[in-house]
Amino acid sequence: MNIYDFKSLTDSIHTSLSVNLSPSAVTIIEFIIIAFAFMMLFTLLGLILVYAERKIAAFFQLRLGPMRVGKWGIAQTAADAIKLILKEPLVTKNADKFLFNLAPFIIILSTFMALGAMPFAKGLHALDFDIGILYLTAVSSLGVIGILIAGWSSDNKYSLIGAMRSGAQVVSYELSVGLSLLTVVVLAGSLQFSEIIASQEAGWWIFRGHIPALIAFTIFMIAGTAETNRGPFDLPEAESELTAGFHTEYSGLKFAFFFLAEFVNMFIIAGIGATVFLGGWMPFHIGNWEGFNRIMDFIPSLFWFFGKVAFLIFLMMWFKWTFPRLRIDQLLRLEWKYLLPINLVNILFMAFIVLMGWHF
Amino acid sequence: MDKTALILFVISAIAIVGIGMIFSWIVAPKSKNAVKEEPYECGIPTKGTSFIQFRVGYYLFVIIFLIFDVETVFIFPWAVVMKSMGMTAFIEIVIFFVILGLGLLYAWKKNALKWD
Amino acid sequence: MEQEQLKERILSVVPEAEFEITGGYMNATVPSAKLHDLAKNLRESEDTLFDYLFCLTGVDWPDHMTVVYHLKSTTHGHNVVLKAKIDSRENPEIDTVSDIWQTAEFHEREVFDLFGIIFRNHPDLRRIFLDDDWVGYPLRKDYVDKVNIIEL
Amino acid sequence: MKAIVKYISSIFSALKTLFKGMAVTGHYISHPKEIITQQYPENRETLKMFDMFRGEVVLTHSESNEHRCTGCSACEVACPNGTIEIINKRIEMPDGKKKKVIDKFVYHLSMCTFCNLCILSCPTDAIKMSQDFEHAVFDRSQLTKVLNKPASKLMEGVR
Amino acid sequence: MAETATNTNTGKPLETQEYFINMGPQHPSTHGVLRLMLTLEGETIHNVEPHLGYIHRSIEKMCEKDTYAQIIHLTDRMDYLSSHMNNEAVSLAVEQGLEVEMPERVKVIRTIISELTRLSSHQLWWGVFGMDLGAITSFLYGFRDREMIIDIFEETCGARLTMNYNVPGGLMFDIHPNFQKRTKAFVEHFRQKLPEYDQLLTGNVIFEMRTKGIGILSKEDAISFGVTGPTGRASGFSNDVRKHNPYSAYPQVEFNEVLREEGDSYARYKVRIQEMWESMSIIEQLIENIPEGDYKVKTKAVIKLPKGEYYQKVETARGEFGVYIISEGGKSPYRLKFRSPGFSNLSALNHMAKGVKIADLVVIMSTLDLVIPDIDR
Repeated sequence: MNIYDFKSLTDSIHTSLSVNLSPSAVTIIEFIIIAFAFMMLFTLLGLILVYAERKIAAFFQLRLGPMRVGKWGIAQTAADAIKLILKEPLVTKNADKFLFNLAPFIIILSTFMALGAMPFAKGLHALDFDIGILYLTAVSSLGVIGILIAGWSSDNKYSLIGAMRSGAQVVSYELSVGLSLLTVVVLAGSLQFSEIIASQEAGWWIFRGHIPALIAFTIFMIAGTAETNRGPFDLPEAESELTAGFHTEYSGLKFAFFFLAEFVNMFIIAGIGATVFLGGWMPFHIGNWEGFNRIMDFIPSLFWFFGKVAFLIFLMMWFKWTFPRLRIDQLLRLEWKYLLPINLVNILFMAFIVLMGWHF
Repeated sequence: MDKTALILFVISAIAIVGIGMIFSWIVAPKSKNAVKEEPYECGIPTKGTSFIQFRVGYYLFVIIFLIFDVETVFIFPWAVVMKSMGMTAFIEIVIFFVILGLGLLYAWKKNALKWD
Repeated sequence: MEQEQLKERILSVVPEAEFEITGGYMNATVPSAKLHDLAKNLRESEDTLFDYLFCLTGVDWPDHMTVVYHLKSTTHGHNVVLKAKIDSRENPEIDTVSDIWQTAEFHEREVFDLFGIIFRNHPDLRRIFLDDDWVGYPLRKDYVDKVNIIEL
Repeated sequence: MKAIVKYISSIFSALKTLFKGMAVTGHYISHPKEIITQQYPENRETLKMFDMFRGEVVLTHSESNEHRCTGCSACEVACPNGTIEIINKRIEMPDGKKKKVIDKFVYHLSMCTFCNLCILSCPTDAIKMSQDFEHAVFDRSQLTKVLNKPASKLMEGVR
Repeated sequence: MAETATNTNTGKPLETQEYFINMGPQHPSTHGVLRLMLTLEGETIHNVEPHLGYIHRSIEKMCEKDTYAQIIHLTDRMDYLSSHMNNEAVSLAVEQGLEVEMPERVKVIRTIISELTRLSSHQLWWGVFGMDLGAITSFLYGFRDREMIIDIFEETCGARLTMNYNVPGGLMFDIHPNFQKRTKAFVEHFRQKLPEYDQLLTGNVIFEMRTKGIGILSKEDAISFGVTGPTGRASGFSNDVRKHNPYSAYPQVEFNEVLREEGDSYARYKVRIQEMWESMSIIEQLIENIPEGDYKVKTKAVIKLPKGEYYQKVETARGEFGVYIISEGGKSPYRLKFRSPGFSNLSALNHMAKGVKIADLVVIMSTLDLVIPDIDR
């Protein structure tokens, strides 16, 4: 039993609103609150993650990173955001203006919808579909359409190459993300996030599913990094080859949206990974150790969730700031000749373990 | 509830981009000139158009993906019920995977997974 | 190959060659028309095998122009400097050696760009450093440019 | 069978090399003491250039506002870029003789390549390189400097 | 695969268009202002055409007006990463013309500083190479170690990059009292850091995939294109001027000419890494006993070279750098030609890059180690 349950909080808001308002008005107000909360979360996440990336990258590289705006440069990304809003939006001469402006909408839409299904803490989630994982994998890959549109409509050859690379890459790695998640679904027996988390009451799947879960987690991290177009898979925006890739022609706020989407996508991938493999907001529990589990429960579930996500994001940043970039054909070879076959075998392996009841 | 919430998310996503773009359009300076509208190609005027017939290799991967993604969708319901169904489900999926694996092997041997 | 042998070797191909030893290298001055044949001969003969052209440049003299080829053999280790004397300063022309040494392609473009020496049969003789519409050849001694050259 | 073993071992050896790389970066992020960058204007106090550092040409003046430049123009000749211009004037000495002294020692910092040839050429050691490196100005004309201070005189005994 | 795909309506093979793309002058991986006109099909390169001259200053023309002492500072501004070696080439050529023999002290100091310059150039190259591959962190690591060398230079001669430390007839100043101590400290430091370079990049599986077999240059082509330096040596072209035409203190030291046969980007990378070890060993051999003596010989204030021609080559970090001076007896050369290694190395680019992908072109260019002012002069 978790002592920090947000269900009571949301319920109390609901009842207090219902006292003197009609049910439909309550729904509308609740929706506005949710929408506002997610908008805030969205921008806040972007700002924090960009700052974190800069600082972490700096420390990897023996640098100090941003230090000027605020103490330890804490307001640097906010300053950058303001700067980007005040920048002139440029459109190239022969660009397809409608698609050019549409692309940021699509890319934000995909991240926003994916963010909605994140279970942040017990009882704190906006959407809890019974097909949660399917929904997330479907929605998070919508972003590639935005990238393709952005690259194609810019009338820039660098953008075009970047978009084409992105298309082939994201679409391929989508498979591995889905299959590695399925490995755990076999164990959990549900696609719903709340149930998957609940099924990890006695321990996180990454520990309980032993080898196949570990393999699936590794594949998920690789494929997830690739899906967010981050290094070493940042081919669509490989700056040493394509200057800035698919968003070469974007400036000001439109560029900021792509930038933001990349970082929020990273959060989403880390969030899915944390939820499915590391128990989401579920504290660190070990089987029947009642005392130990009780102590762990005292740490609020929000901390558990964001702690795990932060760890996975740090891991992804570690990848980016260590490895060289792959080439497009090597990238696809990695997916089709390594990750996919391993994944298929791994699912069978997992199913066999479940069948035999060998998991913990 | 969930469906309406989903629509809510779509609306708020569009709103956040729309409001941002309108706001930026109001506050940002605008000064047009011909050079600014040139596509960036390292400071040199472009040669030829960018709307070209691109190499087919990229699209072929998308086609292979399509095939495999449909298969993955079939695995989703199986994964949910695997635990409760037991042996039958396992045997069925082994057969399914063998066929899928043969498909992958075929594509592999046909060099469809090879770039150029 | 010793310098004396080399001298005889060059004389056997180009009898009118003139020799001079300066800066540690043996210099052979030959008429520009004979240069290509001599170069090809020196490159391909087993006993000379000058396969490495390490420097190619032009010199603008008051009454003629020369193209200077610094050659080395990576197998035998001997050097020779060939100088092709072009009599005309107005219409300097010489055969390309880019078919013998690939590096000459760029170097000849440079010499063309800065001296205006035309290399016949060169695959792609264009200006390499300066704009295509540049007037004049800057490394010639009589080149004047009031804008870009500041006299101190 | 051999192919499969090779396939699997290649995966593990590849992962090993990746971890090796991550160990290097991991070492540095866990050792913040290794950070090499500094905050520039803040460290002005401790930031000292080496004595040899060639910042800009200065004409040394003594406390009594005397310099050692005789106006011989050796530095002007030695300079490859025309950075230095010596403008001389003739003044009448107390004993009635006319003497050539410098009017202006003009130094175009914007053209200087800090090659040190002027300093080597100076017969009276009048000029030297200072350690000042903060040359940024907002107006290019400020880079043209007159090095001799107003009302400065040639030091006694220097010729 | 592209060949088998057909249009379902017409039955004809699907066609892809060739298109042109400008890489540079303002591009992150052209390392300066080099412009490459690429002809592409998909991502495959069909042709690379370099357009040069964005920073052509006609240094050779300027030299015809300058005295020999003044020429040296211009060579700093060609290959700014091996400025000391460029200085040395001109100094040696002039000394050859004046027929003066340098004191042992000058020779040894010149050699040590040359090797330090080579190390610093290779360190910078290593960092930039990593960056071109997308491993940005290596850039800072390379710079960290390079900084120590640059500090040694600054303490010794007052400049960090464009040193102008050589003068015809010796050195501009004597070495700083700290020089030996600092250099030894650096070598000790770098002996520990260089294996880290290997851990971070060399063994990495992605790195090997990206470099092995990319941009192969055969030995015959390397000789024919005049590709020298580490680039040529990676193709098996033995061209180290330090071995073949030794100058300064190189005859007294023992070192290996690093040669490899493969001629691909990986070989070029390995040659440079190995050269760093060799450079350190050369420094260690010399640093202990720098002979006492003068740091320069007396020359006239304005040097006049006797009539004649002088060719001097040295091994810079990029390859064979040659100075060809034609003197008519005046204080300036009648004609001066710099044979810069970058120019010849670049000429092989099109040959190496045909049929590779854009990403590979970046790798090839980076392993050629181009410095654009060296090419444009």
